[in-house]
Amino acid sequence: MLILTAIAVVRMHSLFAVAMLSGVFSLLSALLFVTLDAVDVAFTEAAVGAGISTVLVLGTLALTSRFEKPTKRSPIIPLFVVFVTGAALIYGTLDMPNFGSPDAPAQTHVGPDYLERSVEEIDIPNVVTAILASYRGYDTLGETAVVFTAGIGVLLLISGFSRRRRRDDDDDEESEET
Amino acid sequence: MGFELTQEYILGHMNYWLFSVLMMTGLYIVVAKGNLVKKIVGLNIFQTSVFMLYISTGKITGGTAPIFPLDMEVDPNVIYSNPLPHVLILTAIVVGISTTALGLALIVRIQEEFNTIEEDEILEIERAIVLAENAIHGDSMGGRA
Amino acid sequence: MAVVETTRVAMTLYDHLPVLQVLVPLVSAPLIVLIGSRRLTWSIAFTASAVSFVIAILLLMQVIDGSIISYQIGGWAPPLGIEYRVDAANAFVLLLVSGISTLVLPYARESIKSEIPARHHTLFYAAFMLCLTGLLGVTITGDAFNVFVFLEISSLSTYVLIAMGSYRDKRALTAAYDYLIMGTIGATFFVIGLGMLYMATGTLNMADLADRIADQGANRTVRAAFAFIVVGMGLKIAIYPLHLWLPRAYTFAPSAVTVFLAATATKVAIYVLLRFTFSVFQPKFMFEVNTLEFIILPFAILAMFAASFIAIFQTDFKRMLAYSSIAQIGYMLLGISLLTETGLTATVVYLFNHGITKATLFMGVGILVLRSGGSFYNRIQGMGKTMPWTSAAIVIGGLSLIGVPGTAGFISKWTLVEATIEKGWWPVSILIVLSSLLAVIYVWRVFEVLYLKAPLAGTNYKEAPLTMLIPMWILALSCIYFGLATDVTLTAARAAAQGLLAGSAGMF
Amino acid sequence: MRHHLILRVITKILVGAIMLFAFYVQFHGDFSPGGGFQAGVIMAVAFILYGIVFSLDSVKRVFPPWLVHKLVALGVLLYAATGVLSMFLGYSFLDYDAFVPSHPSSGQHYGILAVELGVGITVTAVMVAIYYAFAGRPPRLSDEEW
Repeated sequence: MLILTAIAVVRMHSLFAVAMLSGVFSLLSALLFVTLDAVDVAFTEAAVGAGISTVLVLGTLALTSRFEKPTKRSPIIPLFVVFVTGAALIYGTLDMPNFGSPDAPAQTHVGPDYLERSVEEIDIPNVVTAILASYRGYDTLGETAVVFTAGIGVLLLISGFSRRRRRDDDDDEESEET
Repeated sequence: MGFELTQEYILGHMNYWLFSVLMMTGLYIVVAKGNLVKKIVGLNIFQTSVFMLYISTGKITGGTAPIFPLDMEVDPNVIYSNPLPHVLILTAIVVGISTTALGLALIVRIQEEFNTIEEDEILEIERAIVLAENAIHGDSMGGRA
Repeated sequence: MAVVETTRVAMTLYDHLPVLQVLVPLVSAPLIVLIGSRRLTWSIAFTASAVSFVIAILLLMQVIDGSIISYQIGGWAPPLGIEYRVDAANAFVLLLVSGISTLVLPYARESIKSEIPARHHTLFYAAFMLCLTGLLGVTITGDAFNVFVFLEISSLSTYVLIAMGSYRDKRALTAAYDYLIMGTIGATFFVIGLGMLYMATGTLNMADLADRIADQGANRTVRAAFAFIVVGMGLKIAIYPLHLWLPRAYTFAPSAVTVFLAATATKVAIYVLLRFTFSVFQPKFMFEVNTLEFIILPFAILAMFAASFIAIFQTDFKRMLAYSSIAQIGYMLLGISLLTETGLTATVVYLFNHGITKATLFMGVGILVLRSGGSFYNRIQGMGKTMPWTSAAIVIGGLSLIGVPGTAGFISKWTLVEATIEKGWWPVSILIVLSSLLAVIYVWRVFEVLYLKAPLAGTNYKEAPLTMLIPMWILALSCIYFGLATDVTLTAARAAAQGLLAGSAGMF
Repeated sequence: MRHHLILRVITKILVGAIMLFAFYVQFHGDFSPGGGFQAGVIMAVAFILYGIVFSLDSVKRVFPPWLVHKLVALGVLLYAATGVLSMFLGYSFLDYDAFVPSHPSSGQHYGILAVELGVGITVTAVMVAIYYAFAGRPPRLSDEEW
């Protein structure tokens, strides 16, 4: 299903359909995350992938254009890049532990420590929140800073000089100085 | 370091291979397609597939979501899946949407300045600018390289 | 638990230095936005940057003797929590990054005024501080995933900063977009690499990773992880075949941004590559030795020649310097691929010296752009006469770029040649000297344009404002200072190289 | 979309429900899936929905842009301040044990609550700011072209 959706995205020229399909892709992957026990991730993927990012893509389309023009470039170099990367990936998977295996390194080293210790140390039911906000809380601070960066980035890029002025306080200052 | 292509091995690795195929589809869209919006969508697919690879690392057969009962009476017989990849991917999803938002904002600006979002047409326009510059400032190996 | 409470010693400000290094610029960015006053913005940014520079000095003084500071964020011991880990190698890079930003900010004031509309200044400085935060955070952390998070803070802000050049040339937008695509692919590759490492070892702490990889040996997953991390970082570093974004990004970004990025961003990426290659994956595995010798080395040498060659034919000073950067990255990679302590020392010295040299030169270009409105050769010709101070600093920077004795650039090239000779790679040493001759040609063209050609008719440019000249001259003089007082950088670099090679040995 | 009466009425009801759900996700993140980020996104969706169905100007009256900008910064600062506070109490940065030294896990609860709130505020504000930025541009395609 996921693969079919992804391939449909490659083939489609209507960008509206592409945006919708990418939303579908996100929803499908959220379902997959649920079956893999990652409920928090599924929740976020559904909200972000199917929600916000689809809205953003549609918003961009409204400001740009709806159809993709076919490109004249040959697909040989991209195919080569993809093939090499794919080969490296497959090579890497050969020595990976079997899916779901309980004695894989990932399940025996740090992971179970969190499960055991958070009962005592943090004492909240959702271990994902415990790790996110406390054990690896600094990553989350970084993540918030990334969101903040994106926010001011978008404001710097596309805010302030369209027909409607929205940075009222800012414009006042400008008139002060000039 | 040999490995046997047993049925168990193939089934245990099938998911990784499927995710790899998905990743490569996403990467292909980014590299091969000329439409700027479509590149961003491809990037999203690429990243989401990477997330799947991560999340599948944390799954333990017979395990359940890493949320304890409300009364915190943890039953030692219940297997919980590894929560760490989930946390990492939550962070990565947020980073991904931030990049998407920024990329789309850039596309809006590009549309306004170049009046197109097709890479081929932009290249064309830029080549014209470089030619004009070269006419004034002498030949350079400019362009988009 | 109660016992722990009574015996714990409260931490002092001094103990918090590692986290404050990153926290000060990180907090300054939202403060700038929250206060929103254009008058205070610059002062906040400059103060934060200066404070983090002082912290970097204090940290380097503590670790120069080879000791390691470990700071456990959240009080969780690694590998459970995230650890900040300062040794000579990253303290050195921290010093470079925070030092350059402290010099760039005064410079940026005038330069930004002329290049970006006033209503964007507040947010511009916020983005600049975030970029600094990201670079410092990447450098100081001891946690592999934390590298990714801070890398993205710096990358996202970099894309925005580059796009700010669009008020001068609209191609800045497409340059930023290209970099966004390449950078995100690079970051995603890096994440794939980390995921594979996590599968193979079950941990994310760098020291812990190193121990576990050393214990179990490399399997295919670890090797693929190494390949993905090298390619991912390679995109950020602009290793030769992956460099396509760099010339455009540097050419079209605002001058102050180019100065900062050229002197720091690629250097930090190289540091990350060093950290992963030498501390996490120890270079004793055949696979990595092969990768480095047979893949990185040829590309490094190719970069040295091809990029220098392209630089010769440029007619735009800024773009010429961008290509020269790609060539210089080749030298640094060459030092890495030698896999010896001297080679590493050379790379670290190169990193630092090239940082200050390129910063001097790009500052010079920025001033020329400010006065003449462009950096094409026929635009800036004869400016050596009208702007003697600026041009003199450019000359010093240019000499250092070539590697003339008495400048910082000489020390780095000399150490590199020494390292190749030590390894017995004579042909490579000769190639280094030959490619330096190419640098002589492209730098000479600039001198010729500045001094030997008549100024454009009807132009009479004033000398640059002092706020721009002083930072530039501080850098130009330090190019000479570090060219004469060689033991300062060499000692620090050697300590850094030893720290990198020692990896995690004996830490757990 | 002035004429869609049903849409407008339903939206008015929905916006409240969505906001309530956002608060639930925000403060219940300790016990069930969800947390600051998800809550922030949901909260932003409430404003965006209001803006799409009514108009950009009316949602800007409810949630003025200058406030959005301040909140963008405030969330990050709240997060960082939590860490700085624990530093002042003589503990590591972001060590929530500092808040209730006698009972570390309660300290952890307070700390997690505070930082999740910080995340929630920043995410809501950034998402709304991004929406304002996109929606504030003059569109090239009219409604009929879709």
